[in-house]
Amino acid sequence: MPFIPHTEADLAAMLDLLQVPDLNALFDEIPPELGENVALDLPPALNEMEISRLMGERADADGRWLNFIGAGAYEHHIPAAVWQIATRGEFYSAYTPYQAEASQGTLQLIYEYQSMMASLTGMEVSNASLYDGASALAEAVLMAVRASKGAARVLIPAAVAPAYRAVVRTIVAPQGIELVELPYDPASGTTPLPEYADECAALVVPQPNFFGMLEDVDALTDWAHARGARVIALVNPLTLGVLKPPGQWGTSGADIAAGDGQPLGAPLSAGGPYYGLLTCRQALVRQMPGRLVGRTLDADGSTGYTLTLQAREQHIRRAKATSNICTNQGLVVAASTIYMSLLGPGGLRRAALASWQNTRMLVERLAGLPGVARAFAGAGFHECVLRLDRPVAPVLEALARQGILGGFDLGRDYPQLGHALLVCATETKTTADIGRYEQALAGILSEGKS
Amino acid sequence: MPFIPHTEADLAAMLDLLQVPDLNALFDEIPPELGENVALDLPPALNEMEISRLMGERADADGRWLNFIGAGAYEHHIPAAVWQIATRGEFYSAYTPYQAEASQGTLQLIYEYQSMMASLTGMEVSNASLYDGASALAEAVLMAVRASKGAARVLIPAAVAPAYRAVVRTIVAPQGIELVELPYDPASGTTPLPEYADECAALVVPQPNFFGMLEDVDALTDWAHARGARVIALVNPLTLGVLKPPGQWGTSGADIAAGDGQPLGAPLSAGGPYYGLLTCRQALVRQMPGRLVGRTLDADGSTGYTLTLQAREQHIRRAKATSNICTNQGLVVAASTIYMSLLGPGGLRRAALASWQNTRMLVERLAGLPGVARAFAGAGFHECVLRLDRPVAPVLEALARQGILGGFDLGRDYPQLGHALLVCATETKTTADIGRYEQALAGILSEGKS
Amino acid sequence: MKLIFEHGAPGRRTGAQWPQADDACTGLPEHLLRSQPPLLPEVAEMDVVRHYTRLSQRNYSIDTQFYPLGSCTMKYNPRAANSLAMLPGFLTRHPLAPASTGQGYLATLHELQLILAEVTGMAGVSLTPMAGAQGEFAGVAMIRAWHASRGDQGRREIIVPDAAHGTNPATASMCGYTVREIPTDRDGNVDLEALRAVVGPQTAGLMLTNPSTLGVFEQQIREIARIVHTAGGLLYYDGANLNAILGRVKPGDMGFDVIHINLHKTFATPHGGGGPGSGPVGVSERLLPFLPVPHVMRDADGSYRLADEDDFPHSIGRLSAFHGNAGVLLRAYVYARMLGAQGLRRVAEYATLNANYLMKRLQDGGFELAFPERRASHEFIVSLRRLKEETGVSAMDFAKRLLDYGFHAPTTYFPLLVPECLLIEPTETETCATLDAFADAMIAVAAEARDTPGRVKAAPYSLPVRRLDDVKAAREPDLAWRGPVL
Amino acid sequence: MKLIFEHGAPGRRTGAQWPQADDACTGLPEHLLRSQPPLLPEVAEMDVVRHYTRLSQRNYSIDTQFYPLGSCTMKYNPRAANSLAMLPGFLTRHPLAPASTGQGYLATLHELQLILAEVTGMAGVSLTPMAGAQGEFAGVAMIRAWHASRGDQGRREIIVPDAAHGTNPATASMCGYTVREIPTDRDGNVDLEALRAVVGPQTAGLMLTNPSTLGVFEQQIREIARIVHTAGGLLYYDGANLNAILGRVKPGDMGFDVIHINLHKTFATPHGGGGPGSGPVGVSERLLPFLPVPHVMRDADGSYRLADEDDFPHSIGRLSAFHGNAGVLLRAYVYARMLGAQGLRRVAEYATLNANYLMKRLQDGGFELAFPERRASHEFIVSLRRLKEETGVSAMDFAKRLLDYGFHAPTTYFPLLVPECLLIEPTETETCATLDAFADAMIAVAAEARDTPGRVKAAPYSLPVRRLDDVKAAREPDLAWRGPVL
Ligand SMILES: Cc1ncc(COP(=O)(O)O)c(C=O)c1O
Ligand SMILES: Cc1ncc(COP(=O)(O)O)c(C=O)c1O
Repeated sequence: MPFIPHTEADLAAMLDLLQVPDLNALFDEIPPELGENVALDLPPALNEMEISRLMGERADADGRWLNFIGAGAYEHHIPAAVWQIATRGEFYSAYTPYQAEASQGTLQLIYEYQSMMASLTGMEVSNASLYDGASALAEAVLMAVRASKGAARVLIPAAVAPAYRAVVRTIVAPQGIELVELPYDPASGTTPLPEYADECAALVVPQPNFFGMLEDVDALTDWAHARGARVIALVNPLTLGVLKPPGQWGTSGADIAAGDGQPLGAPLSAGGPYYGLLTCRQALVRQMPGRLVGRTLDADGSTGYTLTLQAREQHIRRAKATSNICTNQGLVVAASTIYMSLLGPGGLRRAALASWQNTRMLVERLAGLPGVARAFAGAGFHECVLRLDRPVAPVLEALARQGILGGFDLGRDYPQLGHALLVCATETKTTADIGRYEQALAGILSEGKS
Repeated sequence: MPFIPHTEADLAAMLDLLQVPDLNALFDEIPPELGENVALDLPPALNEMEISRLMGERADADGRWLNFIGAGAYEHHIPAAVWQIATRGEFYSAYTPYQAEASQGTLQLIYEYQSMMASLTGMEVSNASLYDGASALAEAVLMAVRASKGAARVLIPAAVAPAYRAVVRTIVAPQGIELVELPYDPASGTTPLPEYADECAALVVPQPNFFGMLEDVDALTDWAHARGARVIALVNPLTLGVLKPPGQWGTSGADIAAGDGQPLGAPLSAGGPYYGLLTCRQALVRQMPGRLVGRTLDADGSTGYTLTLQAREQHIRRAKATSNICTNQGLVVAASTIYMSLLGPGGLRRAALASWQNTRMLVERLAGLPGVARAFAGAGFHECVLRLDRPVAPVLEALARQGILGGFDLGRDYPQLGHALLVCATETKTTADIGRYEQALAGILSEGKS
Repeated sequence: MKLIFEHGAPGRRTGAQWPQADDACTGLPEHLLRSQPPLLPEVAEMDVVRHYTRLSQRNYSIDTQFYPLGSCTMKYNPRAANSLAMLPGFLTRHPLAPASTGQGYLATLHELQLILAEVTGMAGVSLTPMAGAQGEFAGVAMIRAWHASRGDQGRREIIVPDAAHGTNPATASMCGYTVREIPTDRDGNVDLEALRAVVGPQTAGLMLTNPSTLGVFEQQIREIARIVHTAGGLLYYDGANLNAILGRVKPGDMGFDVIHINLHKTFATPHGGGGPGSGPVGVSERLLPFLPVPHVMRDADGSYRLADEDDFPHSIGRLSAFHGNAGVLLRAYVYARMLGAQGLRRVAEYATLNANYLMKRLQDGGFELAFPERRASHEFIVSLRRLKEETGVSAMDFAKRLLDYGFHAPTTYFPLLVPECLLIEPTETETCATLDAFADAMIAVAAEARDTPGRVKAAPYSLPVRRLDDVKAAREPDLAWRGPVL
Repeated sequence: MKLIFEHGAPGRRTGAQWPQADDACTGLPEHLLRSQPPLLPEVAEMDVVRHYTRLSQRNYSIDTQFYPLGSCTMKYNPRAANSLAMLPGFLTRHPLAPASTGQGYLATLHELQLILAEVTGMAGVSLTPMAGAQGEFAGVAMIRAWHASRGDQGRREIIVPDAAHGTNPATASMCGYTVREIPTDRDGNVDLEALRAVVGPQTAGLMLTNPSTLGVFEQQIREIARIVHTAGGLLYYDGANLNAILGRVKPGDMGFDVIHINLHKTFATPHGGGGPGSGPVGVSERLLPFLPVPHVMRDADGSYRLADEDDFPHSIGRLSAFHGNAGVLLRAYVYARMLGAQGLRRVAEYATLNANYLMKRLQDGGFELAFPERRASHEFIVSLRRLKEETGVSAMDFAKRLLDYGFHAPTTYFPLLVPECLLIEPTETETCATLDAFADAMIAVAAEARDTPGRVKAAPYSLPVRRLDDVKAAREPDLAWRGPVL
């Protein structure tokens, strides 16, 4: 019996103590019409060897690709130590640290995470994670609206990732919050100061934005604050090794920062598990969703760590909680904390710069090909929109036949951009990789011509 | 500086305490003619990301194969828990447990290993491992000769793996020990009772032998004992889930058992690290090479474990030690102990039986093809010699082109066997895998004909 | 223990981890750059390995201790699931890579959808919710969308029993509903009269778990379903307690319209010290169009792809940037396949056996059960109300003292309606010997509470820290290290 | 802690690990079968995971503690080396698979051979020895083979300094030689007079490590080489101390003919609680034909293969069934490549810096150095002779008490010629702060020894067990569990 330790003798002794004849008797409170004819029609059970072979074959079949897609999930090098330590049984198989004294490992780690993330974003408080970047942005919107006395309306640029906007819509719609989309400037690919006069609770400011372009975060922040709106920064935390942290945007800094922690140690893994980062100013801490760990003292006066300010959470406040979130993305946070510790400020800066430099090289090389041009002028980070002289999908397919994932086709989400392709090169790409892409693309484009 | 934690400030402070100007000064006792012009001509350093890519590409390039080679290294399923736990830092990065109180984890584990291996082989004492099966056999030979008052001569069947015989030769030759090769019976592939009258210290008895055939261990053991020679059993420990343990061979049991622990949890890994198992009767314990862990009490009367009987070893006895071995194969033993615990007596029996049954199926199917026949009659275990109607090498090459490693070519080591091929199918092979081999071979053999 | 930051020194670095890059930012606008480095640790690789290895040893976990935390299903997490989910082919897959490059992965997810639908008796499943609470959100949002699709706009209430998990009312609120709480009767069942009294044309639905968080099976479930359905509401199943009924009853058969499942409980994916989880939602036929996207579709040619809003225009939409916690889903699939139909049914049987056995042992040992007349499902409740009155030792004190005995404590103070309660869930993966040892420890602590209550109240003694000051933590929140005190 | 066996019960099993097989043995001769199952544990998977996870926590290790064990080079083992050596492509490779299917693997080994040859200044390297001692065996066997090849049969002695590691004399014996021990002079150098006295036509060679195990560099090494070579002997280098001179001196330049290297020391592969290690041997030009097989050859077409006796008919032969501890070699390669020339040289520099710094700190703290006038190499010796005389506290007591301070103890009672010695090797991967903390602990224990010697003599107190009774262990050997006592 996989994973069930009972022997025949155990079973007999246990039934005996319970004075029941068999296991069925333990289910005698279930109405017979519900329990009697249940059968599960499932594929046959496999032992570990068999499932290993099956999964190994499936994983192999999916192959290895030279990947230039970013668009919200980034291929970075993850030091080997990260997951070797994060998957240690004591982290992997522990529950949420409700019994603090028996969970100091997880708790101190989260406290360290909160410290790192707060400093990285330049804010005072970080929670212990939310599900992912998109849902973290949604929670940030809810938080800003709760904190605001005025209109339940939030401005969100079209230069925020479409999937993020979709998630925000799903999550905030039932509470009647209005989302106003702000256009981007077709020349620069960035968000101009809004021409919007009505009251609103918050403005979302992405940095870099979905096109990889750098927004004028200072001006946008000051614009919003001048109108009594809060500023929600949406950031890629890896870029904060180089870019100005939200806490320092404009005159007084953003109020809330959200983003996806994936670039900091989580593998691409087909989209998850990643984690949502959420930080804010001290003043907003009671509006914060999710768990918080605090440092305190024990009965002997020694330092220890514990979950705190739980009165915001569903298990205490129930219908009035700041969010329904309970389980978060703890293990990924553990990995990410180890990642940040390994890279340190200098390594993180290097990872960001290398990604930026590689993307610059990629864009220079590709945009040098006939039929390819940059879509936007101005400064970007490690993604960039290219405009092709023909539909993107067939080009991507042709690249895939050469083992290259050439980028993300923007056609569906931004039809007005024409044949637009979002490309990304992180520090994992070598000059040779970029050359390979360039050559493949050159070949495809010239073929199409003849 | 990879793996060196010193900052500039650390360096300065440390040099300051030492009152030297620089690091070079610390090497001022080295004669200048030796130290001054040293330069290392090495390939450029790679960071972790770069070496990961390089190694990943090399590992991938070597590909995946459907493997039917055994011949001393066997592809068995290794439960995922085995190496996840064995590579925990506390096992992985500890030294030999010289400070017993700080090494109870490793020590108790070895004690458990010794208990398991002793019982599996039916002997009273197991050491904590030697390097591999071949060198363990060599140590067993040395041990038997040391324990014997008579001739430094040992009988070793030709049905022992050629590589094992070669290693024994290398290791025992400098001590002037004579190895006498015993022939195998060309019909049965097993070792007949020796027609050998001279005094000798020991007889090696392989079970199963290199051809996968089952020797008549009882008769061989009694024959040797009747002549005052000791019996060294050479076993595949996995088969001992089913086969009679050496301790019960013949009237009084073998005296020493050796073998390779690889089948019990070590991956093929291109040949190592595996480990050599060595067990013996109580009476021979002081001749035993390698480490031994004993159970004892601590100052409070609690149970604990410690290295013991070290007076046999090189660090105490120096030139008079039972062997020069120091470092052994500890981590593989840890993995193996976890493996044996996971399988238990029942699982080990099943693994052995499944391997045997699969090999039987393979042999039936292949020997059913025209041009293929079994080389030997009689009972075998999970390897078998087939005789082909043509040279083996080109057939193996043709199989490899179809992704199949078809077995081990015996031509070089046993030319007298003709076109002989040693095949093996463990529990990892499915009926479909065996069918794939059969079809491929059928195709190759019929092609060759036309 | 020191913080990781405190192991650092300015300029210390992990040479092998620094990518090669030009350190200059020429080309980036100066005013958008960081002026001060973030406060990350400056340590060497070994410091990191040593620090977090040692930290990990300061945890209780399933891999080291019995962890009978009620409502959490702390069972063994098969190690194979971890290694198989972390095969390079899965880990390196970009979520936006074309479906054609991920047929192995998508086939796995599709099969998991079918397995979960079969196990729950539902018509369709979406794997995208990233935890139980997000599954609940998806479920209640679908209830809302269904009513809206019928033009039925007046339904503004969700009914929730008082024993419900906090995420249930919190979710209802997030979905814009008013929560109506209804009481539990003496036997742990829903108070039908109370239900009848609150149900009506304003009722959008009822959220329930069965067996309830009180550890007993709600026998009138069909009647409850009838009442809610008759009033036009839908029935939501909180799947946290599926471990109790796997293969023995299907929520679909009980009349539920929507269900979420916590894979990180019933399907043995690890809790990871707080996540990640996964909370797939299943629905009956009529709610299929509203399922969150994406989910995996098998096309006529046998190929798999992710279906989105284009395929399901009535979907409640997306819940995550990509497609949920893929790595958790792979682990659950491995688990489900290793058990098969018979194995899954055994889970419920032995989880129930273990709970009833431990309950009986504790009852015999003098503990007061919350529902002594009922069978335990996979969990049960002990109330220390009497002990507290007699000795002053609270459920919290009791829990802390158990830690000294090498056991993680049961869930305390949940469900809220049972005073001084311990909610105990042993799961099917523990041996009878472990249950006996735990029962003995419980009995020993109870004796201590009578003999030396002060000793219990000041517990624990043998953990890395003594009892922590929660009040101080909340009153003077210290939520981040802000650099060395100079 | 219980033994794993004691968690078991007859008939308990790990369902997921049992291969499908017919349980009958029809077809196998009855008299060759086992009549009773072996005494292996009958436990569930979780029991195994829990037991060994908890056992692991009862170890000190590099990943958890400072481990200044002299002559052992306990430095950080990069985690990347572990994951890269365990890539499926390497793990699943059968050792007898054709070379054409393993060019990636063989190229790696070939490069490692070149790296080691370059670092040691030798002409060729074989990677096959499975630990240092086997490397020694190979080396001495080659010395023997070389003399034999010249018809020089009378050389029956190997000279070994008294400070040598036990494997040196043991190896010489295994190779059929008589061992001649020579003393060390007051400064830790070989006593040249004594050497001259024993050297002669019967001398096959001298085994030496430089820096010696006394932690000092043998300055007269060229003279020693001259003496031995002139007498017709060869010079063997025990590479255990290579960490001290990597990139700063090459043994080949010192005049050594043969060398073994402990990859599990200098090249940071893990010790694994006692192995596996790897002890490649390097030789000068004239010994090339004798190298053990197999080693990796690069053919003219650029392809790699394993060379064997056919290529090297004068080889001393095989030392392992296949080609040594391949997985360890991969780890060493990863390490060497991550460091490069500059990084390897830094290893020696900072290992030496750390040793000298710690030596000075201890000297300043009142400890008696074995060689106060000498530079430390990567390690150094403190003698507690005086402390023992004054307080009765022995080096062993001292070591045990250090464990209570959270440090692994230095090597005790080796080299044998320094009374009550502690051989201390901090390695380059430890911070100055750790060295300071260790020095403070040493000083504190010394103070304790003076103030409360009884407390030190009964240490340790805070480990999983108190001081163990070694005498009982040896007098009444209990080497295996033999089943439950009925
Ligand atoms: C009964 C019940 N419902 C819902 C949840 C919420 O699940 P999650 O924590 O995955 O969001 C839990 C988990 O604690 C639970 O026990
Ligand atoms: C100086 C010296 N020589 C030789 C050896 C033997 O190496 P191994 O343990 O790998 O056999 C050691 C290791 O302990 C050593 O320190």
